[in-house]
Amino acid sequence: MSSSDIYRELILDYYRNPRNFGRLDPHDIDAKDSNPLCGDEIEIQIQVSKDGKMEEVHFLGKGCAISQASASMLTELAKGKPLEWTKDLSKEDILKMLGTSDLGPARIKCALLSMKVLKTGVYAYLGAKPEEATGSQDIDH
Amino acid sequence: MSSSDIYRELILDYYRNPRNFGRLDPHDIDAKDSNPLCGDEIEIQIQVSKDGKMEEVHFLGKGCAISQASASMLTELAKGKPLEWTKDLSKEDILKMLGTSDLGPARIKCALLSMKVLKTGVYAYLGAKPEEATGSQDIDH
Amino acid sequence: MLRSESLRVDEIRKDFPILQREVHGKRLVYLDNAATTQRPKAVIDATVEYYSQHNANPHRGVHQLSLEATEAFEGARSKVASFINASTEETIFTRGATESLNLVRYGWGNSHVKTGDLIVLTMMEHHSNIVPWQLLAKQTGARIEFVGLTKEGKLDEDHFERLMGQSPSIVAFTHCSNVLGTINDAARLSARAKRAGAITVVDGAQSVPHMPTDVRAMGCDFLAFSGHKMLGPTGIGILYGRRAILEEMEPFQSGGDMIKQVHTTGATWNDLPYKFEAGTQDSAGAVGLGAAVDYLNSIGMKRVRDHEMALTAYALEQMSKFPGITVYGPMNAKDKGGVVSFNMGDIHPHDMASLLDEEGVAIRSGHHCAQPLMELLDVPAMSRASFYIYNSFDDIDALMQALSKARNVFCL
Amino acid sequence: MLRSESLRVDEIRKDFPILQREVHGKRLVYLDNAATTQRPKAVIDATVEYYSQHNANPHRGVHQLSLEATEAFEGARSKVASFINASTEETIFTRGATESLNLVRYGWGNSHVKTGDLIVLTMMEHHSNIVPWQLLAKQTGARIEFVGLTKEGKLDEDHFERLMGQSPSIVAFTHCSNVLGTINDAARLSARAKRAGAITVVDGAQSVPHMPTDVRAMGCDFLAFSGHKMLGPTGIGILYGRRAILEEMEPFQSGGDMIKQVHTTGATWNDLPYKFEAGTQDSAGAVGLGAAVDYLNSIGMKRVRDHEMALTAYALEQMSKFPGITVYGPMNAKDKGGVVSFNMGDIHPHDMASLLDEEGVAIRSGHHCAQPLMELLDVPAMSRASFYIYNSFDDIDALMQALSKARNVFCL
Ligand SMILES: Cc1ncc(COP(=O)(O)O)c(C=O)c1O
Ligand SMILES: Cc1ncc(COP(=O)(O)O)c(C=O)c1O
Repeated sequence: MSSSDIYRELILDYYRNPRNFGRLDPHDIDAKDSNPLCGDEIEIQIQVSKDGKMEEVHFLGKGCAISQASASMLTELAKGKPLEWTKDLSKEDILKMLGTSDLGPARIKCALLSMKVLKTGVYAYLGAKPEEATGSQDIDH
Repeated sequence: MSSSDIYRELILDYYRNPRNFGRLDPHDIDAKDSNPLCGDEIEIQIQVSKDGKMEEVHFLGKGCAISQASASMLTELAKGKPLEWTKDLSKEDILKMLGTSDLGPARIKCALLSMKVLKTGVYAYLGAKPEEATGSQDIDH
Repeated sequence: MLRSESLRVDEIRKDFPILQREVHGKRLVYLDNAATTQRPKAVIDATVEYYSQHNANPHRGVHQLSLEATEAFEGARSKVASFINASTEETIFTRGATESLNLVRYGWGNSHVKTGDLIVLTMMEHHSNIVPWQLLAKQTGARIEFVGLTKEGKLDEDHFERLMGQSPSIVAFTHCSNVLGTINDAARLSARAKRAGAITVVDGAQSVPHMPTDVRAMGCDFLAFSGHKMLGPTGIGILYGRRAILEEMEPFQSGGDMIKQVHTTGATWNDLPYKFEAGTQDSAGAVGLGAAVDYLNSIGMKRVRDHEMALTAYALEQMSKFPGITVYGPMNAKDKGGVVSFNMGDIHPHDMASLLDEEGVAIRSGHHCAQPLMELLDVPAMSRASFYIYNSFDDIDALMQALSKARNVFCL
Repeated sequence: MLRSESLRVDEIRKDFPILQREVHGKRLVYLDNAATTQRPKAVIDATVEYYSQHNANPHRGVHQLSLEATEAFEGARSKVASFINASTEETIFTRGATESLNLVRYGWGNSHVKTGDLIVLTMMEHHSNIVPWQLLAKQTGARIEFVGLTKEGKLDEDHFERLMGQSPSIVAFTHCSNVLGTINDAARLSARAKRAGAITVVDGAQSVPHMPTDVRAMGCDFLAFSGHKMLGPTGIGILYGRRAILEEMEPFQSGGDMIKQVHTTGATWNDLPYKFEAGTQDSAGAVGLGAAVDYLNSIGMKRVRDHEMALTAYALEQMSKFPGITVYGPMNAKDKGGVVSFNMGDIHPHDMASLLDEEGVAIRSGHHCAQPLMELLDVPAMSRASFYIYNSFDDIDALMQALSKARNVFCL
């Protein structure tokens, strides 16, 4: 797939009109990371319900269209799901969410940054170490 | 000329039985230098006569056969000559003295070290700067 | 605008194997030359020949290969020295501009800079000409001031002048900015800094490859540059240093080849330039750099500069006609090297680089190792196109076409 | 003695273009491998291919070439890391063993060593593993002790043990001497030094190219080696460092690529290993080293070691039968690398090297960057023959024949 196809209206729309953007107060989970090579930054804040569901999921950040749209879509996807749901979340899920099958080594990190942040936050909340739980090199930068 | 030809009996003889080897006391001129790449060291001491002749010329040193034989031969050649004689001394004279026409870049420095020391000492004695007087890159290491 | 090329780009392009390849089925339009340039066949061949025929350690061996290697290595040094009008004793091989600057930090800075001393930098420096001085300042208690920029992206001369009034001990500045392209008047700044009592460190990484260089005319104490930005191999660079200052300096790295004698109790140093070249030399790198210098000389640095100036003028003209593009730095090609940094609408440079790549156009996106400048200009990142001898007006047309496409994709 | 080659030297020799050339009309017999090795076609080709197809700056670019360059560069790092059983984060590219050792001096030594601290070296170290520590000692007020040698040229274990009792802060030693060939038991020495509370710095310049290496089994904190001594390009080397210790270390050189963020007020560092790799990477050098590792792996390091051991045993045997030759170092090939240093009668090594060169035999003469060892053994210089995978029993026969000729010329 050519990279211009990635910027289908959908992604551009999320880039320009990000859903769930901005601080979420109060929150139970707050995690943040950046991609040092390109400067993309993502912070995710979550309100957790009594029964362990992600009731509200917000993000803040700056960076390229792919990182920002991907973060925004992910907040929508995660909202209402149980915390455990993040454990099974994979690179493939993110690509599917973005409506693409491949992004190439340069841009895949942009797309996966928000997943990495989400997992880091949720695992920390659950008291597990993120490294053990994710087990995948792909989400590292 | 092949390098084994250089080690004709003559050079070997001077290497093993160096003429004018050892300290010369008293002396009017004393100069010393070394070739940092191979470690050859030559020191030359000279007694100067009233009329500006090199009455006695001795050397000390250690190193390869070529550097040591060349130094020994040079002391013989210089003995009795006026100080000015060293000014005209050239690379060609040294090669002739050694009985060879060429030594190649690696060994020519060994052969010329004693000439460099001699010139340095004599020029210092005459109050001139060695760089100006020699004017040749060949004698530098 | 006249599209007159002062170089025969078609001929030159034939010398560069990589320019024959395609990217995503498109002709490669390589516009990332400020990051690294490509290598002509002459440089590649020189490396191959060195390894296939002469490879050995220079300087120490008596055997034939070692003599040939010494000749090749020192021959390369002579070429580079003449290229910048320096002597061979003043021409030190390093791994690149970054190591050259670190050599000055450690070799001169550690033993000369004291608490309260002033180090003057500029807001357009590359990280390699910032961080070594920050670490030196931290270690010694010196302070750093950054000369500001004008709106146009040139050095704020008044600010520079005011700082010179404070008698800095080091003034380090780039000859040509890798982001704005701004060319600083290195001779004038050096002379002024000298009068103020400072040593002058010029970062020539973006100037030496692109214009005639004369360290005597420049009058600086140090000049740093990299081989890979001037057609040479990766991993080799140069520090020029004025002889008098090199002689009084301490070595930086130490070990084999930079010593005269080593005892268990201490060591003495070799002559210049060897005192600063510890360890086995990168002889193949030096030989490749020598071949690059030959290649550039065969073109002529004056013509290299003229060619890049023509390309830059054309690019600036095209970009200023293009809606939504912001160009950073001087808008007159005479004032800048062949570097054009820009942004377009809300397209993040990272996305921009991807979109152009798809068209075969290679540019750089990001902070360009100049984060303080990004902060000053209040942009997180920029796209940058940068030119060299093998670029043509067609390449700039290809860039502009790719930019049109990007605008369409982003519906600007 | 059985002349059984564990390698197919004839086949291997075909891979090395330079071994096809003649010197003074004779077949080149290259026995200066401890200085630098030659390059197989695979290494030369990898360099050519990199420059002709993929050259760009790794890491920062988004465009296709930059991605390919990143893959090539990091791919090479992975190869080197597995070669020594390290992780990629612990495998730092440097310019060579000398820079690797200087990195430890500056990066660890400057911030950890204090007045009165003890640094332990050995009498068989190369200048590159002496001078950096002497400068560190001078700067910090630390003191240095050199472990002595036995008559056989092995480490004086009692002396080592006594020095360990003094709780040194650094113990730096060579894994294999470049003069005597002596192989030190790096694992045992490292373990002992650790118990004494020291960090351990192993100079692997002469061991990594010649035998299987496992940094975990070795248990050292640092291991330094050079690419050019293991079929790789000039100008590239490696510092292995244990992760925990690298993490707490200060950077050595600073500038582009080793930072996370730079502000006018200061900077933060990049992750491992990048924190220690300032400036544009020597990507072509890394790629060439990766190809060299592939080549060595295709032979197998165990077989490399066996082959060299067989050659060394044969050379030692021949030399001990030869009247007038003094060999330095252990006389059992099991105890040493493929390095045989010797002198013959009153022939100065410099003359010896010339005479052998005339027969096409390339050896090294001089102090071998080990002047303290020369002083200890009370010889001004030595001749040295050193072997690698492309050397055969015939090469040693050629050496012995050339030695006979030298003896005749000098009428011994
Ligand atoms: C034992 C030893 N250590 C260190 C070095 C230094 O290696 P390099 O000159 O490649 O930095 C060498 C080689 O010269 C060596 O033989
Ligand atoms: C202006 C400037 N200075 C210094 C450098 C550092 O050069 P290198 O990375 O080759 O050491 C660069 C290039 O990256 C540069 O553009």
